[in-house]
Amino acid sequence: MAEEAMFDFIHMEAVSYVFQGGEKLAEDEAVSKLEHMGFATGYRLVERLTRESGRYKDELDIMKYICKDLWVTVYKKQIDNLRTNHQGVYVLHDNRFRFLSHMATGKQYLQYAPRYLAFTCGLVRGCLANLGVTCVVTAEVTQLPACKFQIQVQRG
Amino acid sequence: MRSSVSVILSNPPPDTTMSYPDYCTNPHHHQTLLVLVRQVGSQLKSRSFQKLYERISRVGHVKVSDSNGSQRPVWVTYRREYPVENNDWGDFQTHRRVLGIITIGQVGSQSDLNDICKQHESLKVKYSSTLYDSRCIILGLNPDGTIYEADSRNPSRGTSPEPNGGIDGGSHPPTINGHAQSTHIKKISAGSTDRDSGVYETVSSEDKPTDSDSHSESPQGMSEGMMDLKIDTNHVNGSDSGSESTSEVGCCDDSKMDSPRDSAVDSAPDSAHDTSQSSISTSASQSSRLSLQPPSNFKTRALFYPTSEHAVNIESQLQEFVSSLFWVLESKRLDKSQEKLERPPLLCAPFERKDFIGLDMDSRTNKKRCVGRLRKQLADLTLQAGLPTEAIVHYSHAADTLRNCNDWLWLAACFEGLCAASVVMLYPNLRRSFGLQRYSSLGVGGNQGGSGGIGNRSRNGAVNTNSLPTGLDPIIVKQTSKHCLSPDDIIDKYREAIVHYSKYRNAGVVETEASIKAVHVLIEQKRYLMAAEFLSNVVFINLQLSDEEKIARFNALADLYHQIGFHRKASFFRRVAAMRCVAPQNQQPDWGQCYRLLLQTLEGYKISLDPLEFRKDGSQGWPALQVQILQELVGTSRRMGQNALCTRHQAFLVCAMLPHLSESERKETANMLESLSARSGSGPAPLVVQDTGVIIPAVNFLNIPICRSVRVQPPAVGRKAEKKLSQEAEEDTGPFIFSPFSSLTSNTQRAQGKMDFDWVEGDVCEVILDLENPMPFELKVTSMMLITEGAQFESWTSTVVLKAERGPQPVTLRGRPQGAGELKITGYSSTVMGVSSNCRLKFIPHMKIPFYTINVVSALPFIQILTANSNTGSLGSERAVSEESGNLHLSLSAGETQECSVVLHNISSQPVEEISIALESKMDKTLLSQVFQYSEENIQAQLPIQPGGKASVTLYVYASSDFLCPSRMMDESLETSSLVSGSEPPSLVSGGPSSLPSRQSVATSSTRGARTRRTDSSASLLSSRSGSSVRSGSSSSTQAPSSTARTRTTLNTSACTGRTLEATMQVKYSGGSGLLADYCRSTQVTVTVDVTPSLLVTRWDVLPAELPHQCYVVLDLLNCATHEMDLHYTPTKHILIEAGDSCRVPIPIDRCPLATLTQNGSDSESGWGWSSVLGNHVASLVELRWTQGPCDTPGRASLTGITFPPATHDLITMAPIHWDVQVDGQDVVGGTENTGVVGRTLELCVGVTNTSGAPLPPLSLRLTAFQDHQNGTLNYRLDAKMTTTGATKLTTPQLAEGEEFRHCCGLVFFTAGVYKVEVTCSPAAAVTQTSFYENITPAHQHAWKFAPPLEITVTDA
Amino acid sequence: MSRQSMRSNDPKKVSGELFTLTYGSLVAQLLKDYENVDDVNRQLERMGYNIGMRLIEDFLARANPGRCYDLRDTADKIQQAFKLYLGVSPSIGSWSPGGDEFSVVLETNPLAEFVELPDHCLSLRYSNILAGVIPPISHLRILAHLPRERWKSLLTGLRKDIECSSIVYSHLEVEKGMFNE
Amino acid sequence: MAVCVSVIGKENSPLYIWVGNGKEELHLHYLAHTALDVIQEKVSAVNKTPGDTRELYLGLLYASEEYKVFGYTTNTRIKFVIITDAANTTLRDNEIRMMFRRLHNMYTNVVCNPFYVPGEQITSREFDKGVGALVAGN
Repeated sequence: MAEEAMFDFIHMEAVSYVFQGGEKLAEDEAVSKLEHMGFATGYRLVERLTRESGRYKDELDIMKYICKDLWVTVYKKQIDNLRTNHQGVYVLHDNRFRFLSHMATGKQYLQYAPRYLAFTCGLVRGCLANLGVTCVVTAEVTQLPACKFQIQVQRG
Repeated sequence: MRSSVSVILSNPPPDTTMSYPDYCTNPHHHQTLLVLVRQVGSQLKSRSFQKLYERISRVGHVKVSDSNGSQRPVWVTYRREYPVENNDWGDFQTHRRVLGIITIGQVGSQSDLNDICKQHESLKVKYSSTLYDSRCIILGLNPDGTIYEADSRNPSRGTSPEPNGGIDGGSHPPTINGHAQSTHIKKISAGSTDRDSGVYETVSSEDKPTDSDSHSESPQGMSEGMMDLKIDTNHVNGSDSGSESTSEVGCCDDSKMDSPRDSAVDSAPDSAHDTSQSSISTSASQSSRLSLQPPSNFKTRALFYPTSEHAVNIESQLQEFVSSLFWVLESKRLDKSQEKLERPPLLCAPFERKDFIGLDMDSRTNKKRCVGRLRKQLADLTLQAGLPTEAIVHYSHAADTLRNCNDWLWLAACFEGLCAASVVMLYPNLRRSFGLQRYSSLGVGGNQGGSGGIGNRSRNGAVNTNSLPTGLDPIIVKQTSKHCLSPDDIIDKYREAIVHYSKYRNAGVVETEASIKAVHVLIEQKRYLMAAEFLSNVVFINLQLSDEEKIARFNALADLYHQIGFHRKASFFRRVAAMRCVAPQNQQPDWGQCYRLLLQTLEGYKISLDPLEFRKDGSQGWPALQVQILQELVGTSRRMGQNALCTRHQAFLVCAMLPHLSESERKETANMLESLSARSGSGPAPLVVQDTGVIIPAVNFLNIPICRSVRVQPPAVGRKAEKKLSQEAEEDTGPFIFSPFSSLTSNTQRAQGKMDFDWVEGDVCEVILDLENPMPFELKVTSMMLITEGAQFESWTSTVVLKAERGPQPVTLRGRPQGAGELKITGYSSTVMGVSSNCRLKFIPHMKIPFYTINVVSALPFIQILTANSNTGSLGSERAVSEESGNLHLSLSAGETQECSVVLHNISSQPVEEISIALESKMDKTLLSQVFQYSEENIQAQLPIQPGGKASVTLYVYASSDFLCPSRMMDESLETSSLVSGSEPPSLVSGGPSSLPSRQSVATSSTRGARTRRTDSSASLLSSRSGSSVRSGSSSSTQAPSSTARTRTTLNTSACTGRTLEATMQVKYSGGSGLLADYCRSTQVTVTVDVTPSLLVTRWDVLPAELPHQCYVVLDLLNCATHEMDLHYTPTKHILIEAGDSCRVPIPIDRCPLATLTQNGSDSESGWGWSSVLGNHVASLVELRWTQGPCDTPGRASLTGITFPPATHDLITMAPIHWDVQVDGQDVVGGTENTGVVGRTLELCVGVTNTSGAPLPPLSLRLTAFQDHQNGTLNYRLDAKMTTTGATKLTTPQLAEGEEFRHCCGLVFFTAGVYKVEVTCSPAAAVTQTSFYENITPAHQHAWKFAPPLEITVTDA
Repeated sequence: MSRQSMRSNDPKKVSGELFTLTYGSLVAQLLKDYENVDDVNRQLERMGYNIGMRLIEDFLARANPGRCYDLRDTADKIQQAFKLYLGVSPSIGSWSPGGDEFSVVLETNPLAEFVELPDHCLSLRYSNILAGVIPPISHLRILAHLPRERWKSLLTGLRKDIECSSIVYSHLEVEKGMFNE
Repeated sequence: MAVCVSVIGKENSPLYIWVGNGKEELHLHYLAHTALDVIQEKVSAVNKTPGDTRELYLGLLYASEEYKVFGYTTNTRIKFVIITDAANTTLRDNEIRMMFRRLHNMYTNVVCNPFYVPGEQITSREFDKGVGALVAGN
């Protein structure tokens, strides 16, 4: 499916631009740039995607949407596992995360993994933000290409 | 839900309708007894009425145990006024009947009393159709009817009325009489109840002639009541015994009464008790007073109280009153329920009556109708009587009948009743919440924060999934489920009722109220959307209303909308109401009310009049509407004549709405603001709207202009205060203590807004703001000044004009710290468009730092430095040195000395008590001290420098320079070359005497040395003999060309083109309080000295002098100044040197004693070490002085740093030996002529004495004779011409210190002529390298000669 | 509950939009990073080039396109690639007489679908990345540039077509041109 | 057709307002503004009332004598309010629904413009044109 390829390419470009592109940036600054791009994308994307769907009745409903529809749209697969403590923390497991799949499995490139997660974190945060859920999204990789995203909803 | 709006809108309803909807109505009203409470008479203050009214309305619920002993709740609604028209609807809905009246009045005189009684009676008449009973509370009378004087009673009362009541009621008149009366009047009331009802009957009989018996009864009833009251008053005046009896009567009278009443009397006996014994105690005190008589026609139970405080038993009185009402009601209910009339009366709503005129009452439907209506009324009564369940049954039956005969109006009423009854059961707490909500909504009115209302609502809004509405507990549902409506049914029934009502254009009010009731229920059920529907229906209902009624209506709607959480809608109606107040067609516009209402709308439009608040949720709200509301506020407040408020609002409009205002709008709003503020300047203090406690917070123009950055300026360099540093620290910290680091540190320090420099008390300090003007016109900001905390600070206002829509423009605010300590700059105040505001940094958006802190150092003196060089001019011609750092520029010719005075002028108000001056320069210290000199003591002596005073430091500047031509270090070869040239024939020709002999010759070949010695000696003699300056001058002049030429060459090679000496004079000073805090200031003068070359020693040499202890230092001097110089090279001798000329001068000096050598030079290994020692020796002895230039500027030069090659050392140093030469026994001194004769022996004795400090090793002594041909050749071969007897070459033994060695020999000459003998001694070869020599001379051949060589002229015999 | 309706909208289109939006945020970021618009244009082209490099491999793998012998083939392949990756098929045209120059015209430019260029950076060549992509995918030293005025018109939303015109094809290297196995 | 079309942001402040006739403008503003109450209530009601009222289209919010006010809310808390002339009875509910759909699409396009900062006033020319067409009923 070729459009996906384009998305992957542009994402890679974004990553490489932020990291070795232009002026040398501090790692975290670079990550935050990526995250921001993701945010902007997610915010807009969700505006389009939820056009047709009905109103979501609550947070969990929204999370389900993220795991199913959004993930399918963006990564052509569903989130493999969603956990929540019902106090505003949701953990999304993706056993084979697309942006990591092209990286060699194993520990070798582990330290580069964050670069390929930042955008997605932003993407998720953007979607949720636009759906009225303000939150912090963090990602963590223990074993490539699996990774899990943690969503910490900010209440009040 | 409306059937046909248009119909109703089309033609206005007739006036027979009730015109006064009660917007506070509520389903529970159906269940209540309506009591009218009125203020009567002119005396009573509305305050005390209000107080009493509140007390009364607290008695809203009374429990009565009915005939069959079960408790009945009786509810009361108290109203202050109630239109009679509404009362007319009493048949339609019985809860609309006024059943009781309570009047409250104050009397000061009989007339008052009469007045009150009259009013009361007239009221009774007014409502007579429905009235059951009434009370009249009269203040200002003692129970006995005597006038109550506040002052006399005050003490006892002041102590505490109610304790009295508590401890023993007996001693308390009012209570007694209260009770005493109550007992009596209970009788009356008891008696009168049926009579009142009789009254009722009679009155009602007017429209219903069916009643018969009432007429007979009523008059005696009247009389009895009257009579009773008379008795009452009588006995109160008369003896108390009477009172007892009557009370007895009262009691027994009571006891006679029939069943339903005695329950009411239960309370009587106990009250009767205390009266009996208590009344005795009091009677005496009151006997004397005159008492007021109520008018004869006053047939009401009156309660006398001195003041409202005394009305302690009023609650019990009310209870009794209410229960009496209840009993009447109950009896009527029972009658109604029992009676079985075959021709039931037709009850009508007021407007119906005419419709039924001439209608056949016997028709089946009408019968039904009558029955139905009666049943319905019965239901009403039942509900009021506290039996909702029964009521429901009645209602439902009535409903059925009425539906059958299409009596829509009454059906609707029936449904309403049904709902009411159900509500009473389902939502008992609705009654309470109802009161509460109204309260909250009012509260919302008060503060636009609107805490109360929204609070409730939002909580209600929260998810509530249980199907039962709140306040409904299952048990009730079970037991009542039978007929009681379900929550949904209630609403449906209400809807239905409303639909029916809407068919009758006269039922508008009822419809309205029904809708409102429904709304209350819906609120209880949290079904706000539907509530909204009902409300919007209310809006449609068209009523003939006066303006203020309309206003009231919109207000009520607003409140209700508020309660259902539709704040925007609420505000909308609030605003409509507000506009109504001042509508053009309104005859007396009420701007005040309009304004208050507008204030209440703010919340709904998300406007908070506090700009800070507002900015927080600025994103919310609807700008277009917000702007309008604000403009209306402005307009209204202007019409109210509240200029301050008006200005404030306009200011807010400009400030808060700025982002949403177009350019033109900005212009006009601003203009308006200016014109307004011109009328009343608006300060930054919050305003309070009178008669609503609303506070309109200050508007501070944080965004006009926008402050982008604040830059606190450090003091000027010279004014900087420094911590006084310890000496060693002082070394490394230059004048710019902070400059290198501040840039680095400042960032971090700025972060917390802590400044890394100090301000000084009493100094002018500056802060620069970068201001941006968002307005499309030139903005004038007046009286701008800093706002500070902490240390005292006098900030000066300044006025600025900011260009239109221009990026940051710097504005400097100045001020002067008045005290030491920490100074916080928290913001600035400004006046823009006539509005003065305090702008706190912490409130300014995108301003990171809430405040800047600067440490203020206590006052320090400040000196200005003036310099003047005293040669050119005295202090008269001081020239001020620029404030921060003075500069003093001198240009001197080398060797010149100038003294310039540096004047320290204390231009501050603090005395200078401490000064330290330090010179700093790149030059090495010795040179520095050589060039600049000043006297520290002198300065210290001048302290302290008082304010305005001056102190001066004289700075001596010596243009030190290196007078020795840089080529002085010429190695031998160079030297020789130059010297060779020096001894060239031309020079000889050009005047032998002054020509310089080759030193080598001296050093190497003694013969040639001898020759030179003579010539040169002659030269020196010559010069010394006739030392006329002219001579030497001429000689120099003759020699000039060559020499100058030579010196030029040397000039070019050497860098003697002058130099610049620079040093800064660092003055640290302190004084006053600053000194104690040990701070100081430092200022500096930079002194630059351009040294122009003057004299230059191009070459130098040393020659032996005539006297053995002396030698000549011969210098080639070049005058490289631009003027002729008159050079003094010895105290006695001087010479003129043309500019650019050079000349050679011999300077006799004492030779360097060995002692100094051995002391200073001992350490030095090489000859050069020596040479420096010798150099110093020479330098110390030779000083060249001169005057030159137009004003004979003096100058001096020293030969410091001059050195001599080893070869010359022996000449400069003293010989270690002393010669003692004799020819034929006569001593030879330098230059004495000795004569001899050919063939005859001359005896020559040579004595050598060791004059050195140490024993001399063996020396080889040598006598050498020779002839000088005066042509540069010396002839040592004299074998043919002479011979010697005795040794001419021998070695002395070791000579002890001071020991002499003598040697004699004879000389025989063969031919006549001039002979010379050279006497030399040098260390014996064997011992050359003994330590001694090592000490005193480098390893080279020493030779000490007897100079000048002795000369013998031999003549022929 | 209309979850299904979500699915209903064409996944192809959606992921196309995803790409578009991502690209949008990227451009926005670039504009934030570089103050100079021309730098952005350059950077975009550079990125395009990199993408092209990756894309060509992918393209060869996916649609195994035949070898091409002259510029016309090249043009076809370019057309093919656009179709495959952007879901839009450009029309090739306006050949230069020398046959060494042609235009790729996109009727609809998926990149610029939603873009409305703010006035302060009208000189931005929003879709410049495409200009960057083409050279590498057509292994030719070709200079693809997008005429400024066209861009204005496109990006102010008047015309939704990109014109990647005047692909000047410097020297004949067709045999070692694109897509040779 | 419609006399007022307004797009209202997450924080209930207007992002875009089109008003048919100028003199009624402020009045229509008030209508749209007060409509928010109903919208809020309806949206929050979703959670309580059972049954599927989750459609984005909220239907008629309320009617005044001369106007009808319709509402629509997106999942992203953006509200659209369309006010029509009460006299205009020809307008079907479905047509209104379609208008909202179109409006929603146009809005999403605006948001998808990478240069549009969400929450700011909508100044897009495209959008203007779109609304023009919308209210013109074609």
